Amino acid sequence: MLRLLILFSLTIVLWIALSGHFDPFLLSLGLLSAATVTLVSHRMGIIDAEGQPLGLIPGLLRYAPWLAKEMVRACIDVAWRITRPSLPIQPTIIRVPANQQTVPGRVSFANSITLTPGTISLDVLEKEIEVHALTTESAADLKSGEMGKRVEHLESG
Amino acid sequence: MIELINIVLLGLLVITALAAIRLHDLFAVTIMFGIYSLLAAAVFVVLDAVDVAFTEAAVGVGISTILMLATIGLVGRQEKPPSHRPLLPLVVVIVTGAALVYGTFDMPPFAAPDAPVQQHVAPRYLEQSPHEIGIPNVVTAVLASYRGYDTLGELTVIFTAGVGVLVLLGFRRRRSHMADSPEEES
Amino acid sequence: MSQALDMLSVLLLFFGVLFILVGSIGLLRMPDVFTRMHAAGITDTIGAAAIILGLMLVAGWTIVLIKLLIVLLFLMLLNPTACHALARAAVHGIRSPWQGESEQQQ
Amino acid sequence: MLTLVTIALLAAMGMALIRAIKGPTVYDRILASNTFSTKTVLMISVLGFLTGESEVYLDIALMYALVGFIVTVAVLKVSEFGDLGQSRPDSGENRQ
Repeated sequence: MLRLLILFSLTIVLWIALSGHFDPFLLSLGLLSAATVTLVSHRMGIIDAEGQPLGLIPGLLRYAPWLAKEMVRACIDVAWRITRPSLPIQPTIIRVPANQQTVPGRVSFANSITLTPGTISLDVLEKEIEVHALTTESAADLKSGEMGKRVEHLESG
Repeated sequence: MIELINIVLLGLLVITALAAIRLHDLFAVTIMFGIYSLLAAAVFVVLDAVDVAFTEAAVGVGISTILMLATIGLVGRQEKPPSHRPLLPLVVVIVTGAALVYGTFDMPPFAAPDAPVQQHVAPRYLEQSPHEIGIPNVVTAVLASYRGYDTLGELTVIFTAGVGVLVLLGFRRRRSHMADSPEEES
Repeated sequence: MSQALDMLSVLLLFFGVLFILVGSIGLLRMPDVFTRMHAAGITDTIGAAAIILGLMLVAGWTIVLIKLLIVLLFLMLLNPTACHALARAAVHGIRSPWQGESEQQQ
Repeated sequence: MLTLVTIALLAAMGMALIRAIKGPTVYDRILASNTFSTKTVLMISVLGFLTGESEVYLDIALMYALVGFIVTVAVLKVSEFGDLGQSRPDSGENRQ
């Protein structure tokens, strides 16, 4: 029930943010569409802990700046390699341990790996993530496990 | 500046269309059509036809790509070699296209304020609809209120067409699937 | 203050353009689909984020800012997901990623 | 500056189109169409600022971001399973 309410208020906030009109007639239309979306999602059975990982949000706010910094660093590295005439890349496939407890935690880890240029998560296994790395340096960077630790930290809140 | 963007976008559009004709893997052709729709919608945005771009986004990129993919799931990925020379269709297409281009010579220039279509009911819709209907978007006001019955008929046609397409794509498939794996009926 | 914001926005837009162009060049130069994915990743993450952040600085405190924020959020959530789905499908479909000139099969 | 961004985005779209035409595998084409949709989203946003109507234009950009993702996933599904999984609700598991 609480999750239904959260979804309902989120859709209303989204509707207002996208329309910017506060006319009573238009607002009632917005309420109607938000209610329809909530009802349909309820019938589809997609409102659960996986769809609304509320516990992750405070951790995410602390994690995002670090991720952004990493992304910019890795991005400059990859961009430099692309513009070299000799194309200095050594693609490798490695397996990184993923010790996250919950499914949303593992998903955030895999998505962080993909968001960072130079590494792409190929397959998410039970306790490991298969990663395609553009260079041996980026592979070694990921192997050091700092990102994994930070995501575990994010999970514990 | 806008002209330059238009020319480049239309050039890319032509290249995409030619590539879609040259490719024989139907799967790749579907992807090219997706790109084509994206480009077409960008052209609509440049022309300031925002609502058309919306429709193109939903129908052109979304639904029609998915319908084509569902069709590929039914008919297979490879194009059949054509059974006859495409000479007659080519002539028909060129003649029709030439006639259409000839027709545009008599049209008023793009966005001309004194064109007949801008003089008739358009000023009233533009000026009065925010008070009369209370919906900020004029296009929506015209479609949903001034021409409500027209839109209702249109929606009926589209709904029927959609049901027909779904029957063609989904119904036969399900029956054949059930036929060769009866244990899934439980 | 607004002068500084303008400067920052031009800077962000410039870096966005740079990364988008480099990513597109990489898309053409890289040897196989996985390495191309890395190049496309530059365009889709940093390039898009820099351009949208630059536009946000131009927009000021209006509804446009919120919409840009939502666009940025969706791009950041959907692009890695699409990229991962593509990588997974490609692993199943191709099997042997390019591992350097010496081991190349064809 | 916005003009420069638009021109750069057009050039990048052209390069993605070359990759989509050249292939060689179907995954290259999907990748190209995916980055193409990202570039279209960016271009529509920038065009909104060029013409000063960014409020309406950004709605379209938002829609493209979502539709592009849906199409990419649908294309991948067909490329992996052969169809869109009609009449097979658990297609993710039973074809591994």
